[in-house]
Amino acid sequence: MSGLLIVGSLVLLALIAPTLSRHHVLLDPVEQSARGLDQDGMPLAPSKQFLFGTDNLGRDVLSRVIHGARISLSVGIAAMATATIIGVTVGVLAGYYGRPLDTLLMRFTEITMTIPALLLAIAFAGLMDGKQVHPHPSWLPWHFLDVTLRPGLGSIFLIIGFVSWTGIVRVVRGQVLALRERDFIQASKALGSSDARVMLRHILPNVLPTIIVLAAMSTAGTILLEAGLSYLGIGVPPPAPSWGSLIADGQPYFIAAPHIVIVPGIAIILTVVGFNLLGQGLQDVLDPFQKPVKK
Amino acid sequence: MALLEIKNLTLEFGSSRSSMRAVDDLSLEVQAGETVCMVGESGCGKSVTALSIAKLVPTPPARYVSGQILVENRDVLRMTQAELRTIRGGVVSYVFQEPGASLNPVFRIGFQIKESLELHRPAAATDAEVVRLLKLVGIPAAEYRIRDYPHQLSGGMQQRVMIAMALASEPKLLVADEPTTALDVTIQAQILDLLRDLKKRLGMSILLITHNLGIVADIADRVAVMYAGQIVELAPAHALLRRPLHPYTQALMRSIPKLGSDEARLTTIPGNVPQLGAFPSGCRFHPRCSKAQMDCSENSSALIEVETGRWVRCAYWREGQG
Amino acid sequence: MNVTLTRLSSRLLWSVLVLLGTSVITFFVAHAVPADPARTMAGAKADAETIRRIRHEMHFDEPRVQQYGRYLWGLAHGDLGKSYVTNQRVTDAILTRLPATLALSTMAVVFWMLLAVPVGVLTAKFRDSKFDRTVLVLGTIGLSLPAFWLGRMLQYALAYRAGYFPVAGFRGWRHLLLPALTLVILFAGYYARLIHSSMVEVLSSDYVRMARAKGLSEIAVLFRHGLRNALIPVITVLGMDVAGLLGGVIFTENVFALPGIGTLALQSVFNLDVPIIMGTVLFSAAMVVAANLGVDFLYHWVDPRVKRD
Amino acid sequence: GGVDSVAGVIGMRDPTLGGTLRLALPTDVRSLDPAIAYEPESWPFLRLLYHGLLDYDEDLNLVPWQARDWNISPDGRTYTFHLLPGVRFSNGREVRAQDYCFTLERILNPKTKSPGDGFFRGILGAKEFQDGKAPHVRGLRSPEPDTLVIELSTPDLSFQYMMAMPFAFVVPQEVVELYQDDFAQHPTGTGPYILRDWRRGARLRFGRNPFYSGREISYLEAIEVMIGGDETLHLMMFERGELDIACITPAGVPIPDFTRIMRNPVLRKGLEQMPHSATWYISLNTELPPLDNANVRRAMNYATDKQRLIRLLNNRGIPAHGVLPPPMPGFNTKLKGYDYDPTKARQLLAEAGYAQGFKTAIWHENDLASSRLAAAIKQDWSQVGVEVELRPAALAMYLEAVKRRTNAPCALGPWFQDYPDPSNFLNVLFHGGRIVDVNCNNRAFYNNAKVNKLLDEAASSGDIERRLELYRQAEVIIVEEAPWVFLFHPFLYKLSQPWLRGPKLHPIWPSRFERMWIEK
Amino acid sequence: MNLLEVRNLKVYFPVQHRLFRRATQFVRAVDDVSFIQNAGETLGLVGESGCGKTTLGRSVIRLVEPTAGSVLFEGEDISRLSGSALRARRRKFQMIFQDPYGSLDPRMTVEQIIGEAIDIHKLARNSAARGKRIEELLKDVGLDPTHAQRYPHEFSGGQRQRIGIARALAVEPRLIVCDEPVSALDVSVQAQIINLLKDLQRAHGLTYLFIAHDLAVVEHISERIVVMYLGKVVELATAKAICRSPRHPYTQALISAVPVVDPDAKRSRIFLPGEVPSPIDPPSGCPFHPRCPIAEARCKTEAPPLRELAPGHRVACHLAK
Ligand SMILES: Nc1ncnc2c1ncn2[C@@H]1O[C@H](COP(=O)(O)OP(=O)(O)OP(=O)(O)O)[C@@H](O)[C@H]1O
Ligand SMILES: Nc1ncnc2c1ncn2[C@@H]1O[C@H](COP(=O)(O)OP(=O)(O)OP(=O)(O)O)[C@@H](O)[C@H]1O
Ligand SMILES: [Mg+2]
Ligand SMILES: [Mg+2]
Repeated sequence: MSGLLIVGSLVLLALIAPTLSRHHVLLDPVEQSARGLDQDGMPLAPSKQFLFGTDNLGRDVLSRVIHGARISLSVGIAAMATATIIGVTVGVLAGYYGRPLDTLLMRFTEITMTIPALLLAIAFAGLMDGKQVHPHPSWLPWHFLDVTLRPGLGSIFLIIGFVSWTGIVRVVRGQVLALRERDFIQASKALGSSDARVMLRHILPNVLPTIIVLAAMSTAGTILLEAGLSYLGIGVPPPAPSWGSLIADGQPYFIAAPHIVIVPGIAIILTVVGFNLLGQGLQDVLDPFQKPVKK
Repeated sequence: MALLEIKNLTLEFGSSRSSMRAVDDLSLEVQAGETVCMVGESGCGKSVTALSIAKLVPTPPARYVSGQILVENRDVLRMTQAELRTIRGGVVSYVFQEPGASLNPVFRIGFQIKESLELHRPAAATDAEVVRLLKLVGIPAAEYRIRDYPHQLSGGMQQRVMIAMALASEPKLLVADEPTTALDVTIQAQILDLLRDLKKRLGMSILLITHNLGIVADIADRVAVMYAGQIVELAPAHALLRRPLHPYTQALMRSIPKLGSDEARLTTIPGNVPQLGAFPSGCRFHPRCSKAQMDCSENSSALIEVETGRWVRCAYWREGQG
Repeated sequence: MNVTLTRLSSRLLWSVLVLLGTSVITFFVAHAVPADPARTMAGAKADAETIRRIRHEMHFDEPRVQQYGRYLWGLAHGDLGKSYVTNQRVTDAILTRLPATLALSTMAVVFWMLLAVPVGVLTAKFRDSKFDRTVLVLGTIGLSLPAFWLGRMLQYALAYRAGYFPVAGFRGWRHLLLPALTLVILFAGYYARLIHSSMVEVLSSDYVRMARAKGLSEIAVLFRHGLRNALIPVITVLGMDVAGLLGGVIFTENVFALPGIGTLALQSVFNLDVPIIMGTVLFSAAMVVAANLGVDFLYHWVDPRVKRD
Repeated sequence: GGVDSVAGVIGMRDPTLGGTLRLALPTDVRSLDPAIAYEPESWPFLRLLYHGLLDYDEDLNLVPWQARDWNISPDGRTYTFHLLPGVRFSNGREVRAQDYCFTLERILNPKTKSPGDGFFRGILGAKEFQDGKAPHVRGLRSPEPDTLVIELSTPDLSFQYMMAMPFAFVVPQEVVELYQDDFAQHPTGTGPYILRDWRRGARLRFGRNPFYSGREISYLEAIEVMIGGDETLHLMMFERGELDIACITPAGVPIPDFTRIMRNPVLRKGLEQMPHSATWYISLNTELPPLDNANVRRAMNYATDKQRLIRLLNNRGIPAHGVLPPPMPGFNTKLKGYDYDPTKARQLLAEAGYAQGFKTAIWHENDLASSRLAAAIKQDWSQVGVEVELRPAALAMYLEAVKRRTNAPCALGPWFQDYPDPSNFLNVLFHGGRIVDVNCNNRAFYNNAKVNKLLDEAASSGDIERRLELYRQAEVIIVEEAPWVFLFHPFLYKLSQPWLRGPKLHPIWPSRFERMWIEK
Repeated sequence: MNLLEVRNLKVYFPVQHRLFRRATQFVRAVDDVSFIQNAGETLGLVGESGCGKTTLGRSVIRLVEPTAGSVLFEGEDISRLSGSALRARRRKFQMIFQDPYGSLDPRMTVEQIIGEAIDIHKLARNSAARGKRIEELLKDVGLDPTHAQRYPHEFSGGQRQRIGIARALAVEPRLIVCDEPVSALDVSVQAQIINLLKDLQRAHGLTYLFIAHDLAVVEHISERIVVMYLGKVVELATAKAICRSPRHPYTQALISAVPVVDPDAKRSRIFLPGEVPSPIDPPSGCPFHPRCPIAEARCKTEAPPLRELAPGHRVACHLAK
């Protein structure tokens, strides 16, 4: 399980990053050090002092990449969670109830699939602009429920989650369709189980391995998507060092100072490979159990 | 000289460290023109043995540990890929249990039969020959059927196509692995009739695998009863069904309900079929055997010829015999 | 035949509904963005008076629903409108961008399938061998690469530094090689994997055993009897991916400055050029819908079982 | 005159005819219709296709172009132009003064949706025409076929500059009416080139105009523009010899590669530089506390290390002490502005009652330069206790946010001149009378009665020197009141291949492709 | 008293789903089937593959919605019930499935599987009672109660079928539909399960609707047998009558085709030409006529009614005597 190893150590690194900075093992990821730029305002190449060099504002690339793990991983995982929750709910309902709900939900999924993440991201970023949302009837004085929408991490993972769930639906629905016909579901119905019980006690546990695998894989996808959005300038707002925004900031420099782009790029690849391997590993671990034993 | 001679075949699955012996020291002969049946419960190694004849068991995961499989006196297990291809289809043809799964769904049946012809009788690879074969196995309107895809045929028809395909290469030995298990009784009867008829007309040998003793009674010349990777009894069919000698064969025959009989209760064999790799020591049947003696758990008995042509793997076969 | 026709018409009807739904959501999402298309038209420096006049001219001061109705009316007459920014007809805008995207997608798909098919089949045949594991790792890395990053790296190393390829632009097929290579690296491993797992299943099927039992050579067994069946599940994924590519290869086109649908879509979003946004989204939605239909028909062709039911 | 301009050309040998100029643009030009195109990127291409009555010489003086001569009435309200004879459109028809009337009226016509109508609203009767109350603009007349008379509603000396803007480039009525909305696809003008091929979003090709009859000779056979890709990409193509000019944006060379090019002797030879008529600033919304307090605004100015900002841009600019950029007439060398002095800033904040600092947000466009500057400013301000939230946004949303009243506290950005007159900065950006609730160019929402009065007076003054003096006075007050953080004036750059020759950089017309040639 | 009465039951499955139109083609899986079953009786159900046995069995216990007709259970028409009323009734009728591998949730322990039945109908007062009941049930079906925490895949096929039986028994049903409960099992295990089912019937007074394609098995366990062909009942009589003196030509062919172990038995097989026709487009008249060795002209047009030829012996054939 090399995937687990990679992901585990990355998570660990992300968790201890602030501590490392506090103890000056790492530099401050947002400090624009005056020594971090040369006379002409150019970033420094890797050296003893700055192991991976500095970025265009004279910030230590190593610290930014390690601190970036916090953001990229949390965006990736939070978005994955959002996507998984929506995807699994829709997939299970569509698969279990079949037509006509299935048709309705699947068309809705198709529609969502065709709306570009980019547009949603931009629209969300705009909508998140300090608007107050009152998720309660206006005649109830429940102001503790009020949320002020702010651009930032929250909206990013919502967006990414919202565009990523469609892939999950297809797989989950397919599995549920197959499961629905299995005799143990019929048996449970014959015993008098309600639909909710069948879905929660039988369907869900049986698609769980698939969900876990999908979740690992889609975390990889969401991390890439965050990087992509940041690359296009609509990701995590600065100066928070997400990997995508590191590449975005650095990519004009990739002739002059390629290390700014290469280092976070490798971090992304490592993480995504990690999650993909984790997914594949999980598939191998969870799958044999899932397959009905050959007759 | 036997057409097929399996000598002390031993086959294992899994790595050499955690090996599971699926076939253990199995010897069997099939003479030209003879029908031999292999019976036994699920997982006892029938299919693996049958597939070994043309070395069709994938290695890995399987490993041939020892033994020889002589087809026309040549050892299949030592053949090159090219030599094997002449045996496969050329000498030994197969008919498998599930005709629906054994026909390639994306090719027309005519093409699939012709493919066989091209490999083994290139001169005869014509539509006319395909039609002849289909007619031979009793498919009506064969001229039109050759353009059908497998899914357009019913199970019984598919099985006939499989048989036609197997016959296309004019094999000397037809290996039929549970060819009727997936079919209805009425269709099953048709297929068995067909096999018997073909054997008579074409003079080939048949190795038929089944767990239905009724089929054995119907078609077999000789029977091999398998239990847990071993042959426990080998005898002419008539004799065996009349007077089974091995306790397992006896129990098996008793546990089958017979049409029109008045038994209130079936006799059962206690316990379960042992899992592959978890065979009991000594005689593999002893935990379930009603006649087991103290030493059955220690001494594995050999297959002994108790009468001419009758072999039994039980030291106490004589007990309880009338 | 009749059945196919009714099926087709019902599919088309659904497709139209999907496109309609897409258009509603896109329209309102695009308009939810807090920015004024009139200013996009007027430019950064125009004064309030100019913008007010443009708003009025363009009916931006009408209620949203009415604007959507106007859009639909045009749509029903085959008029997708004109770009707010360039005043180009949306249809023309898409059609002029299509060749680049089409050429790139075709080239990439052909190359990656040419690579993935043999690799997938052979890894399935030699499962768990060193070769198989290497391919798995390489494929995983391939699909883990951020497209824009990979594109930039290839561009830097192979075009800018080594000069093997033109750096960017679209003046001939040579300009497509590097972008196509980017896509091939991203996709080939994934497809090899897909074909691998589908092939593994096929190889354990009874009809492959039957093909071997007939005495067919291993090549014939793998590629004639195995591959065609193994490709059946791959078709769906491929269909969706091709649709996705045709809908715009945003990052790759962007990196290599290819004038394709992706760059058009990207720019339209940044410019809030609603007609083009709508156009490109509807186009890619149409691609998805068409791919679904195409996959259906391809299924029929590859898998005769589908024909009956 | 046109012939003079050749004197401004760098080059030792005689210009050679022929050759293709290869350029690249990040995004397609919006339009090739002079009434519509209002981006610095499309203007050089408009110049290829169209010409107008007036042009600038190398010293930013207005000179007749396709006019024989021109004069302004003493009251500064009536402009009279006499056209050069024999000037033809690319469809072969000769230009008449009536064409200019049509051209200007077209801009004012709401149907045209020209973003430049604001520049011409000063023409007599423009408002009535725009409101649909008059069929024609009263102030536009052509008493003779070669005479154009423009009457303004109030005296305005700066109107001459409008006539030099591309909006006023002449277009033929019959072609416009033929193609209407699609005129941009069929540009027809009096410039030396015609549009050969325009694959939107992909490429743009210009060829020679057979009917061109202007005074300047153009040498290039064709101009080919690749569309797409960013500056870095274009630089790479340039270095591989795929382009003749690296980037035709004012920045000329992407920031990250500037140093590298400066350090490379070969590339450096092709680099030209000159001060740009532009100012980078942060507008401080004077209607939002605590920025309504002038001391706070001054403190923000003191807290900003402009030198460092310039260094972040590879020293490609000079610090701004006021609003107007150096090439601008009326530039005040005596302005001191605000030097970097965080102590003073802290002190001023304390005086204003913000010793603990405060929270604010800076909106900026999410391009490289802005992001870099914003990040640096955020750090600077945090030194004096001001905590900044950065709000990067795509252009459309950035504009929406910063041009809306009481919305964005601070906004970072540049202002480029449209024409070399202080009114283009001061009136547009600081006149309290121009404050509107949305789409307000006065982003500081700065409203000072005294300044307003000075600006009004200057605008309608018919005397050049007096105008400039009034503008100077206004600027002094503005700097004192600090509705902006004055950042810096950038430089213009152009990086071209050694074989490319042509006129020097120009603050208003940085690229004049029609006068370039390729030396073989 | 009869426990179950099936009246004119029809189950049609739509073949083609069309968008806004009602489906036009149907698989007539069960087509106008009626029979009565007494409490404590085992009714066998045989017929060729695809003739609608499973569908009939499932629609009797409302796992499949009947298209028409009614199912009276203890005199109450359960085909009209829905929602919680139906769910409450469900404990009275249960099912044992053919595939012992697929009918147990692979992610539940034996205790959870059997416990679910108890929980749904709240049949145990507390967890101790629940545990005790599970233990009891496991013992009843001949399993080791200490295996309660194991997962299905840890058991052999026969043992799994026992778990399925225990689950069905947990709710103390009166009727159990056994859908080919032994077809997937080894010959030797088959006998164990059949004996178990018989023992349980005796102990709990159960009623079985026993579906199988092995006539010998059905004959062994049933009192009466229903023979189906293409969704229709063609013969209904006591097990003895069906096996010794079948009257319908199809039943006769079926009996003759059963392979007999006795090598000396004389064979007189009735050969049935052709294949089972599609239930989508069943032949007109008597559905069996295309394969029937004795068919006459009227068989092609006239559907034969189910006639009572002898007391309790009903046959749907014009020519049967
Ligand atoms: N590819 C394989 N890998 C591992 N074990 C296998 C494989 N193929 C067969 N076996 C095992 O070998 C043993 C013999 O299998 P075989 O298929 O010969 O049984 P069989 O007698 O034909 O049973 P059935 O009646 O179910 O067909 C079984 O226990 C089976 O689990
Ligand atoms: N859910 C369904 N949708 C459509 N058709 C169905 C469905 N279930 C069963 N059928 C069809 O109804 C017919 C009867 O099926 P059923 O499973 O009841 O037969 P059976 O007698 O149980 O067959 P077998 O012996 O193979 O189990 C078949 O043609 C089958 O294809
Ligand atoms: Mg087998
Ligand atoms: Mg069934």
